[in-house]
Amino acid sequence: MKYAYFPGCSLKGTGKAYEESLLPVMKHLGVEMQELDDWNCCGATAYMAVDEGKACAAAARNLAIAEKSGLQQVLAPCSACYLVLNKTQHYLHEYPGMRQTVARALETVGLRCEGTSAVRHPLDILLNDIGLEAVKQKVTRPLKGLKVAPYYGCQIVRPYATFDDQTNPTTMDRLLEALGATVVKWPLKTKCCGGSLTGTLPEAGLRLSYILLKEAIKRGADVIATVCPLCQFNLDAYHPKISARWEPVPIPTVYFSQLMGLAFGLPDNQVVLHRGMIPMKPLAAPAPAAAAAR
Amino acid sequence: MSAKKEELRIGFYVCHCGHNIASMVDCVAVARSVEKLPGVALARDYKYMCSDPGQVLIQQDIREHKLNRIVVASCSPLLHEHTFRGATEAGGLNPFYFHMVNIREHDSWVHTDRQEATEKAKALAEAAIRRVAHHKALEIKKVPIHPDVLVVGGGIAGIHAAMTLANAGKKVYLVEREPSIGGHMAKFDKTFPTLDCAACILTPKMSEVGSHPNITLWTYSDVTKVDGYVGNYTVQVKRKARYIIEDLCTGCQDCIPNCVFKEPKFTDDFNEGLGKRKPVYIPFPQATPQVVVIDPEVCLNFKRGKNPDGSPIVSDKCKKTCVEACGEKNAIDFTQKDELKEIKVGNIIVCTGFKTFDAGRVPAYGYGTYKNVYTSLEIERLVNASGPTGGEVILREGKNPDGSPKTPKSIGIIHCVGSRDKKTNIWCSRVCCMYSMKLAHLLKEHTDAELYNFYIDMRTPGKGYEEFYNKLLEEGTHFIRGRVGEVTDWAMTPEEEGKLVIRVEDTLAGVVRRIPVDMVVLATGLEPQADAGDVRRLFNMSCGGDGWFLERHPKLAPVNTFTDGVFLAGCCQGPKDIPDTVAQAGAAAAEAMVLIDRGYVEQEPNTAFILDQECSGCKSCIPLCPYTAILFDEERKKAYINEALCKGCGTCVGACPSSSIVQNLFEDSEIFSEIEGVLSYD
Amino acid sequence: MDIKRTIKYEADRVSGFGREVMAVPGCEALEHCIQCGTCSGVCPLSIYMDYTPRQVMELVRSDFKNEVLQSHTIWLCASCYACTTECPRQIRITDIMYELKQRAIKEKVYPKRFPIPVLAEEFTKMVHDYGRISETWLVSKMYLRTNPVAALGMAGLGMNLMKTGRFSLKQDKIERRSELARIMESVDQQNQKAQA
Amino acid sequence: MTKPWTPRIVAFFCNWCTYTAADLAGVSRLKYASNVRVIRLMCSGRVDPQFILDALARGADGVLIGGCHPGDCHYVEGNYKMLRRFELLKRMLVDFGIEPQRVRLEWISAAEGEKVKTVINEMTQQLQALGPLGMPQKFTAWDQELEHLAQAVQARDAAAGPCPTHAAPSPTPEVVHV
Repeated sequence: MKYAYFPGCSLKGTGKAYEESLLPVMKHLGVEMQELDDWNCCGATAYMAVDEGKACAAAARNLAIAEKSGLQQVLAPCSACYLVLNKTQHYLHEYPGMRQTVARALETVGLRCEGTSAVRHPLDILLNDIGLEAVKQKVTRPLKGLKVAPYYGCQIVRPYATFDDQTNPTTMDRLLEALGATVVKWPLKTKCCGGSLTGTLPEAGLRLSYILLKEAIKRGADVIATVCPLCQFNLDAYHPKISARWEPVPIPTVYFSQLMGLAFGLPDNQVVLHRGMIPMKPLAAPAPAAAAAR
Repeated sequence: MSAKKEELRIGFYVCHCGHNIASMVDCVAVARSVEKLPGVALARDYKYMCSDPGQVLIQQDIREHKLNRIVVASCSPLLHEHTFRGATEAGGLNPFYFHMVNIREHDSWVHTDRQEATEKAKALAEAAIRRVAHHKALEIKKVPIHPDVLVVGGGIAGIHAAMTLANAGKKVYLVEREPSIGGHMAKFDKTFPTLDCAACILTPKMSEVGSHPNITLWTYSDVTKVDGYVGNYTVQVKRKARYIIEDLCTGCQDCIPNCVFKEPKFTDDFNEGLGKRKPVYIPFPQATPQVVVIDPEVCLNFKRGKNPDGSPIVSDKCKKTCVEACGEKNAIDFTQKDELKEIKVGNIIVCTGFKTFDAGRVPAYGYGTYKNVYTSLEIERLVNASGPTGGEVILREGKNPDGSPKTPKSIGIIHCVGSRDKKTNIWCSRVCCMYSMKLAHLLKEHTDAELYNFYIDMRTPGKGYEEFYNKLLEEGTHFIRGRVGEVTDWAMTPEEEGKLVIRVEDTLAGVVRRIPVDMVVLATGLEPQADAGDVRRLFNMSCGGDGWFLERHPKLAPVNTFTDGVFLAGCCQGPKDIPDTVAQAGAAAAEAMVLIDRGYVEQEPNTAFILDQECSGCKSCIPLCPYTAILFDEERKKAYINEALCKGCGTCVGACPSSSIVQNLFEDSEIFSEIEGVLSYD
Repeated sequence: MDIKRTIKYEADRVSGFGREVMAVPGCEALEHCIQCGTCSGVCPLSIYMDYTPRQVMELVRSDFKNEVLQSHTIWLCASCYACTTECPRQIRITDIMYELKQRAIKEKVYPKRFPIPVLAEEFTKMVHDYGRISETWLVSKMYLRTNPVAALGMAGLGMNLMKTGRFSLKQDKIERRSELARIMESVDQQNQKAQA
Repeated sequence: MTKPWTPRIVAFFCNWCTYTAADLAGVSRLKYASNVRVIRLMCSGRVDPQFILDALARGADGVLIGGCHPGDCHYVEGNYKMLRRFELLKRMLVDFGIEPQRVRLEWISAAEGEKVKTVINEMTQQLQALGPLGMPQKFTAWDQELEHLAQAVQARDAAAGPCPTHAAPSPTPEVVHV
């Protein structure tokens, strides 16, 4: 299995723990990921607010590069990138005017975007291409006793994802269970973390992150697992501000890929738990048999 | 034929239909243009051709101007062809010397350019003029009507239709899928807006049906096959094995307490899963017929798999205490098999009803996730004195400190669940506003709880309905205009702890609110039965895009279908309340009686026949006929058509390689001249 | 007591504004709005808005352009798409919000020193100049343009990021920057042509 | 009057589904192109391929056939019979040099007034793009060509003088119709 890999800006910046943990996990599962040649920023949500034509063209450049590379499946781990690339595909299919504008713009640099590539999320690939059975086979240190609140955030399931339910997604739940973790049921799975409002309008934005952290603790979670660099940033890096404004809500937020690395028994520098501000409670010692297997 | 010698004298009439046609088509210009065509003796335009004077005009012209063909350009032939054929006949001509041009539905109503619409009308008129020249005198066939009627579905619609017919002396077969008739109405506690008890008004009618000499009641039965046509339907009914001999069961129900299962432990569908029943059960106390049923899926006597024919294998594991209790009545028969019955009827009334929307399809409202979220039908059973709790409203989850079940102190009723939503059902289900208010009233009466109704628009169009709304306002029920965003169980404030929280925009106040409640009721909408598609095919009806059965005309033929002799009543045609359902059932019964009392139906003489000398005997046509109306004379090596079986589709005519089959009313020459006519414009 | 007249005259409407917005790709379904309020009911930020999302929809449809473009609502939308998913008329409310943001930026009618549009602008500029985003730089620029004092309050956050190795002042860029620039230019030209 | 050219469509609609749907389109006041002329038949199964050829030969630019959805035919399966004929006919039309888009078979149920409108508008647009078929004009042109040809041959024969036995073998035709 080989995928074109679109990391996006966050995975090279504040969200580097996502990339640092996802790449080894995928490699461990025998998945090849080839970083897209000279990719550019997808445009995220901010660009849409300025000019949707340019936003689509910028995103389409990436899709065009992917098509040129011959890899039809584009793996976009960041939720915003996943949404924007998907949205671009939809716009190009649904609106002939937009398709024309973008095609002409790409033509000036000799690129073509036919809209044939599929934009995929790692969760989609893990469950539907690789399969939970293959994942389970790689688990050497089951996350026994670890209570995880799966947090999907908004943009991977809404509004374009087809691989999971938009209101009550379960792909990460099933993945975490395969890793041996206990999944905490909570109704905030897909609630907004505040997005970029945590920086621009902290009173409104941070409150949403605060509610998530508070409710996860209340439901007995040890850790929150996320799929989005912005969610992780908001729930992790803003802890001091949230404690100062409301109350301390000390619960770590990690990427699901970090928990996978942990369960696969990958070395610490591939699990990169040290990137989080709130330390994760150490796991129970591995069962002797499992330890021997390692 | 002598008609060939006769000079063609066509009378042409173009109808203004008030402004309906005249505003988009220049009727005078059309008449003037047609006037010049060969064979046309006169061309007139007139305000309303279908009116009495319009018809009289045709009759007079036939006599005074010796017309021998009539063409009317007006509305759709499906609406008024019959009218004008009548006028033609009254004028002394064979009615099939008439042809109709549709310049309203197919022209003036769908186009926006007057000139183009006028040109189109001229071309269509010319086609008809050319066509009618080829028309022949035909005779209408009269086919006798079988006087018996089949009513499918035993809800209030089917009950009322069957009773109406039976009281008029007609023989009725009432077929119901469930073990008892009564339908959804039997589950209701009270009915809006009068709040009379549903059981009190329904059960007398049910038992009347059960005992009426003119009604053959077959419950626990499915219609499996329908053949024939208006007046002469042959229907196959499968009577599912209920393992009880209906004639022998007295309804004493002694078997039920004596079942080897001491406690009821199987899901009770009649109580919407809120109660339990045994393998041998009667759906509800007033069930009609008063005959028990044995559920082979759970009865110990059948726990041995299936026979090759699909029937369950009877085992000897069970002590059969039920049989003992039944004693010498001997009504229990474990070897009973499904039985196929064949009946002949002349008319069919379809009253197959609706199903309620599956609330789990709106995950944001938490049905299935939070136990204290209920559907409206569950609440109907919960407030019902003969329901699973004896009419006590208690929560599924949560106990009082003393361990007793909790009653809700605050209740939110969410309207329009599954309705008015493009993701689920786009239609308004019509009854939910009213039944939600009814439930609000009943819940208030039972619990004295704080009640909130969340609605998008309040729809109370009915006699006494708005007054009922007023009554609820007086009772202090809160009405919040806003579609609920979500129901969750996470608390932001101390008073929200342990409650279900409804988040909604109070659109009239213009604020977003969070309202904690103990119980949420989802006013689920109505949707077509899951097997409506199969039923539709069975009876050769049409469905609208939304899945409801389609009436022949939304205003003028609301209980007719496109198939003669098949009528509709009740919610299978679309959501409606009980008064409307009953009115429709009466109307359908009356429509059936029209046919029965007339005694015959007239059949379009559009059957096909074979020109003997032309037939090459290739047999291409024979397998094409779905009615096996085409036979082959082996001796003469010629095909021939049994006119009685021919339905007039013309498929064989279109396929005959030697053009030796002719369809009356749709002869090749008629259609070719029509093609020529419609292409006669520039 | 301060009192304020809230009446709207027909002259307050910018005739054709609603139609114009509804003609934009993604915004067509607005004409089917039944004002049920589901959008506001699910919106996590509706509680801070001057107009609820539902009211914005109606204001757009009724041509109240100035009210809409000057509202806080459009800037408070965090693009979580909850409204779009739940709307019973499948109106893409989030996309309509984007469209309104674009118009407000073009007409420069947002509040002064309001960080959100500034962030959007800086973001766009950075993509234009470098092809990629360096979050730390981006945020710093935004604070400098809107509220330099608050930037000081963010120092702690920066320290924490540095501690966990997530703070970088390196500006990431793509190789073929001219290629991206040409694409953008072409879109601009096409847009200008379309407007002309 | 120089009206811009618009395509002419002859439509054969079955009485039970598509004709009723067209009535519904009318009752719903949907608007569609005015260049379609509907001929009512009891069933799409009645459509003889000759009707289609005749319509094209007499100047139609396109032919539309409307029947009930598969499984919904009022006469059980007349629509299937039509479908089979239609597929064969389309192949033949291609051989004649007639674009297959000029004939169209659509399943339109009695409830689908909207579909009547979209199909007619769509087809009008497609035919507009294809341009006129102009069979009657072609027939005239072909007749003229043949006449010219015959005259030329006669003239040559006359010039060559009387033939002792047979006429000279016919020359290679100058015009080949595709």
